Amino acid sequence: MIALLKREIVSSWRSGSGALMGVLFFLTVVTVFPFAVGPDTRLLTQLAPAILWIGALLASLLGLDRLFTQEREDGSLDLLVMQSHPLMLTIFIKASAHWFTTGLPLVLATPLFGIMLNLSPAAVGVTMVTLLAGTPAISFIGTVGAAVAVKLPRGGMLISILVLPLVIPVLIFGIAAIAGASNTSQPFTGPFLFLCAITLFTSVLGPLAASVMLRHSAD
Amino acid sequence: MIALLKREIVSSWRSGSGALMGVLFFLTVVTVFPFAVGPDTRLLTQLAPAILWIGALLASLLGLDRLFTQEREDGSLDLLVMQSHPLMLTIFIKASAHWFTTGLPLVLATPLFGIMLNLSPAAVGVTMVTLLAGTPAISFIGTVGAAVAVKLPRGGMLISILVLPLVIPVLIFGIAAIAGASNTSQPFTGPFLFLCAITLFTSVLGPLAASVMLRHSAD
Amino acid sequence: MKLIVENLALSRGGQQIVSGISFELTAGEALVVTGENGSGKSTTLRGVAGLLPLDHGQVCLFDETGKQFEEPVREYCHYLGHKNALKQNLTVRENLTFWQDFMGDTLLSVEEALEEVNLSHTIDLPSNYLSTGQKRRVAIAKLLVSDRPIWILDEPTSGLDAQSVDMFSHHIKAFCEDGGILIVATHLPLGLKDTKTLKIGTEPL
Amino acid sequence: MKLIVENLALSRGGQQIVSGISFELTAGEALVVTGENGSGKSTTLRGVAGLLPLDHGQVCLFDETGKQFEEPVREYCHYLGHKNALKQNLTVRENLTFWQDFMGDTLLSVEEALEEVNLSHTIDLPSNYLSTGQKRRVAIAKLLVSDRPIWILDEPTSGLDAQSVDMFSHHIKAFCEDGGILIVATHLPLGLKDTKTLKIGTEPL
Amino acid sequence: MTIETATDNKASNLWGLANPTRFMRFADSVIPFCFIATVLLFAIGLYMSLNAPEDYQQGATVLIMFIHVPAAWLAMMTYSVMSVSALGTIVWRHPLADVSLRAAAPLGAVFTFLALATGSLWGKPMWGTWWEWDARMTSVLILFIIYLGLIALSKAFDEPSEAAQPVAVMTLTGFVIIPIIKFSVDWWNTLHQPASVSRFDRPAMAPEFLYPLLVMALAYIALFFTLHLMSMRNEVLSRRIRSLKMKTARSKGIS
Ligand code: HEM
Ligand SMILES: Nc1ncnc2c1ncn2[C@@H]1O[C@H](COP(=O)(O)OP(=O)(O)OP(=O)(O)O)[C@@H](O)[C@H]1O
Ligand SMILES: Nc1ncnc2c1ncn2[C@@H]1O[C@H](COP(=O)(O)OP(=O)(O)OP(=O)(O)O)[C@@H](O)[C@H]1O
Ligand SMILES: [Mg+2]
Ligand SMILES: [Mg+2]
Repeated sequence: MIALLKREIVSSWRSGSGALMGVLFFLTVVTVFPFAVGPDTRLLTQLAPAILWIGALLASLLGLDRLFTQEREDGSLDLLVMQSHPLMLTIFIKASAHWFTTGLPLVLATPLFGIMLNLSPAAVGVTMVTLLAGTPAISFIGTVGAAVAVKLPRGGMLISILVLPLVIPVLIFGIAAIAGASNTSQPFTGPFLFLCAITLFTSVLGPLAASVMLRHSAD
Repeated sequence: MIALLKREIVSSWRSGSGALMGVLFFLTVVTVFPFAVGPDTRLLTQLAPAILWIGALLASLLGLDRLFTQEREDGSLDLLVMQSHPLMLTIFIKASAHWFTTGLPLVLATPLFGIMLNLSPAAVGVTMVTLLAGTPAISFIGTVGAAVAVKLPRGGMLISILVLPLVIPVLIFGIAAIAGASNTSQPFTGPFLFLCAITLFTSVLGPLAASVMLRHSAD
Repeated sequence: MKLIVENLALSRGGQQIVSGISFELTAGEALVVTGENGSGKSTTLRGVAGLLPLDHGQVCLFDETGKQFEEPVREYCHYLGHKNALKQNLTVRENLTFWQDFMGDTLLSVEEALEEVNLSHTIDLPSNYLSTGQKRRVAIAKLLVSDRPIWILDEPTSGLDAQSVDMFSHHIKAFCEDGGILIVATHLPLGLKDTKTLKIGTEPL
Repeated sequence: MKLIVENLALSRGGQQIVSGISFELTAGEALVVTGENGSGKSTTLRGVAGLLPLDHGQVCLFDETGKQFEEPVREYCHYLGHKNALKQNLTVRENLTFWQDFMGDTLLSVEEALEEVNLSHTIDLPSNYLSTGQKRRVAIAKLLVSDRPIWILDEPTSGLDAQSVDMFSHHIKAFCEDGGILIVATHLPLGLKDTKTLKIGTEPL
Repeated sequence: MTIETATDNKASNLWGLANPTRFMRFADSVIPFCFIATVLLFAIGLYMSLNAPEDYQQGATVLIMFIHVPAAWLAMMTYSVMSVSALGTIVWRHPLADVSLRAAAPLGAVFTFLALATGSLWGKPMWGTWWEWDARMTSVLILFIIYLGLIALSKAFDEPSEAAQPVAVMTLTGFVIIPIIKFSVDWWNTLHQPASVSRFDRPAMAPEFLYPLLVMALAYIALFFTLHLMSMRNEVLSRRIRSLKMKTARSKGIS
């Protein structure tokens, strides 16, 4: 299983999407926003949570559909499915690897963005924690979509219909949590706990659903 | 060439890589911003154009990585390159197809989202026009990124990093044009014409650069 | 060890492709599956390998004492399909090491396995640098790095040159002599003696 | 019509794979390229098809009167590589029609071409429903839908069953008799009489 | 077709266009002088800047200018050098052009980072924030991103000769950023200082600041060329080693 994790990360790192690449990617995305909303730092600070979460979503959507279709096209999927390892676990690992290259970099880079969007150190802390708790959910939900795309090669539509609506709540709670932490008028713990709940929940259900899809999809 | 356009659109429609994914991502972006901005609807309305443009910009990045990589993997790229059609034209068509399946749906969806962000009909109109004029440029610039990363199986992030900085001018003038239309203090035609100019310009340079790239990349 | 397949029926895309397939293989026996293009060889092999749902029929594996293994048969199989299951952007070594670790039951070391298919000199090349036949040979090396009692091979020799074909048939002979169970679909003679053969009916579609 | 290739040298990934390759083919002649896996057959073919930059040497095409065509040679070629160039999610008909329209110079209609490779029954199946050999046969049909004086084929028969191979060799014979120029890399005899052969040296890598 | 001929041809074709051996000799002979020049210029430049009078409004922080401004200029100059090399790669397929492009990219990234860092250090006392989304800062940040993107792209290919074309194409398309940086301050009116030295009419900066600045700029340029030549030399060497490795791999393949 470690082998799988290693292979996933090395492979995606080779073709230019490692952790460092992730940080660079988010830097780019963040830089784009001021051009749209204007250089008003106060406003940007207020939008920061939305910016970061949208970046996270975009990052994991890019190449999400390749998560399993690529395995299928080069024939690896058959072998992954045949082994004695529980398929759920295999998928969980793949999802985690996906998160390592898409979600984790954002978490690590948050302090940097804290400076650029001048968040208070406290806010940076909270944002990091919230992203850490929330972004894995995106990857886990994503695997379901990716699995569907394999099962129905020509029903790729479903990937988006399935993933995005499920993801929206994650984003909403994530943003709410950060906002709550930054201004006292809104609650923090509520949304945050919700976020953790969603992540734990999806970390099981996502791989489960995906494994059901994949078990006999390979054809 | 019509044949190519048809094939591209049908194929990406079947595999749903483009249209829906883009629109739903767009929707997500629009949905989550209010939660960051908070209840203040005036601010939201004021931000609306920015939000829509950002959404469009990021949505167009989805599926860029597959533009040429897939052709290469199934062997079509060789044949596309060998024909007597000028390669530039072939790429131009592919770029247009990409726009039809990612950019155009966003433009068409704008009114809907305009309502969500309670924009005035006039504002919606202007936004649509600027998007219509601007988004093709994103696809054209995108092809360069896609061509450059044609050999990288999971180049999604890398392509975005390379492409985003280049499309920022599009964003700037798009936003400027909208601002110009809404308040009389700033000009509209100036930025708008710039926008059209950029699109025309890139519609030639993008495919040109990409063709230089693809001519011998096939190996 | 004994593999029993009882009137298997399989469908692809909602259409039944093959039906009534039955055979028995004991340790050391080989089954050659032949038939026209589109007759259903790959389908059958995938069915046996547990990669397709069975319409009806069953695939069971018994040990010497005649009691059935409780794990699904697929866990005892090596499956080599039309695709080579190599990641383009990893080196040959990385690919093989991964499959060895992931499949477990190490048999030969990666270096030895590559030596067997005489490709040791390509060990550190990215696998998309290899030619078609070289890729195929790496995929064959994959069979040697970890130990499985059953090999299910789908046109293993496609793209191989003459001497690699000899090399390969030497390997499968050795495998059968060590009491392995071999199921191979092919259009070309593999130089195996006394094998069972399964001829799949004419193209249904 | 006459194809002249003069001491071609080609490299892959910065390494020179083949060099000093020269041959001449006049209308109706066929060249069979043989060699071990990894010797450089595909590389050579891609070089002739204009899909790889030439390190040195040249590839020129002359008409009957001996004057050289000004368009690059690749525009006169059909190239059939290891991959079939079929879009998974389009039907066979859609795929072939596309290539016919895109390549121009219509020869046979899509239906006739499929009839030739006797796959007419699959015409409306999505092409990922086809078996390996069927896919390959569709790729062969692709050669028939539009007219090119030069065919460059890389292991065209891989995955084909015996009778499809006959079918195919019948087609290439017919093509040569109509004055076509054929270059084919293969590991298996194709039943062509009096062909030139190019044996590419031992595996460099 | 034997391997010997193959390798001979290889030697002749891969480096046929340029003669790197001659380049290496050239580099070896020039680098020491560049090095000495760099040291001298920096000595003079730093001396002059330290003795420059304190600015009436900026106080001692004005010293940062002598580091910041040349760094910013070099950031742009380096990209221009890269773009020229890119042309060399695309038009003439000149191997050395690619080598110089690859060698320059990291240097450019470093200079840009220096401009950003010193800039924001300077911004704190001047404007009270580390970072402002002011036109020039942002455009330089984008330049930085482009540099990193190019480096990442060239690293993504496992064979340097395959990376050449893509990186070159991308470099050229990225060139649009340079004019944007240059004129950003004039297009959007922002916090940042408009050009007061590099203007098309005569400079509008007091000579006691101007001269040390110019000397520092020269020092930076000398530094750039020293480092560029050195890393080009390394690049050539590493490529030779690589193809030697490959060759031995092949010969093993034969035996
Ligand atoms: C991270 C922030 C900053 C960046 C990226 C930046 C970037 C640049 C660039 C690119 C130039 C070259 C301009 C040209 O050649 O026309 C420049 C020049 C200059 N910068 Fe900055 N700068 C930053 C912050 C500052 C700050 C805070 C100050 C001081 C208030 C400052 C003062 C200057 C001055 C005086 C020049 C010389 C202008 C000239 O004479 O051309 N910069 N900066
Ligand atoms: N993924 C699929 N979906 C639907 N039908 C399929 C699929 N794959 C194959 N088929 C159909 O099943 C039949 C058998 O396919 P199969 O691949 O088993 O043939 P095969 O004997 O392996 O042929 P070949 O010798 O070409 O490999 C074919 O007629 C094909 O049309
Ligand atoms: N994309 C590539 N990059 C680098 N080297 C390559 C690439 N493709 C092939 N090679 C090398 O070039 C040599 C020749 O490859 P080629 O595909 O031409 O062999 P081939 O004769 O077609 O072999 P096969 O019979 O297996 O098809 C091989 O040694 C291989 O390592
Ligand atoms: Mg088959
Ligand atoms: Mg080949």
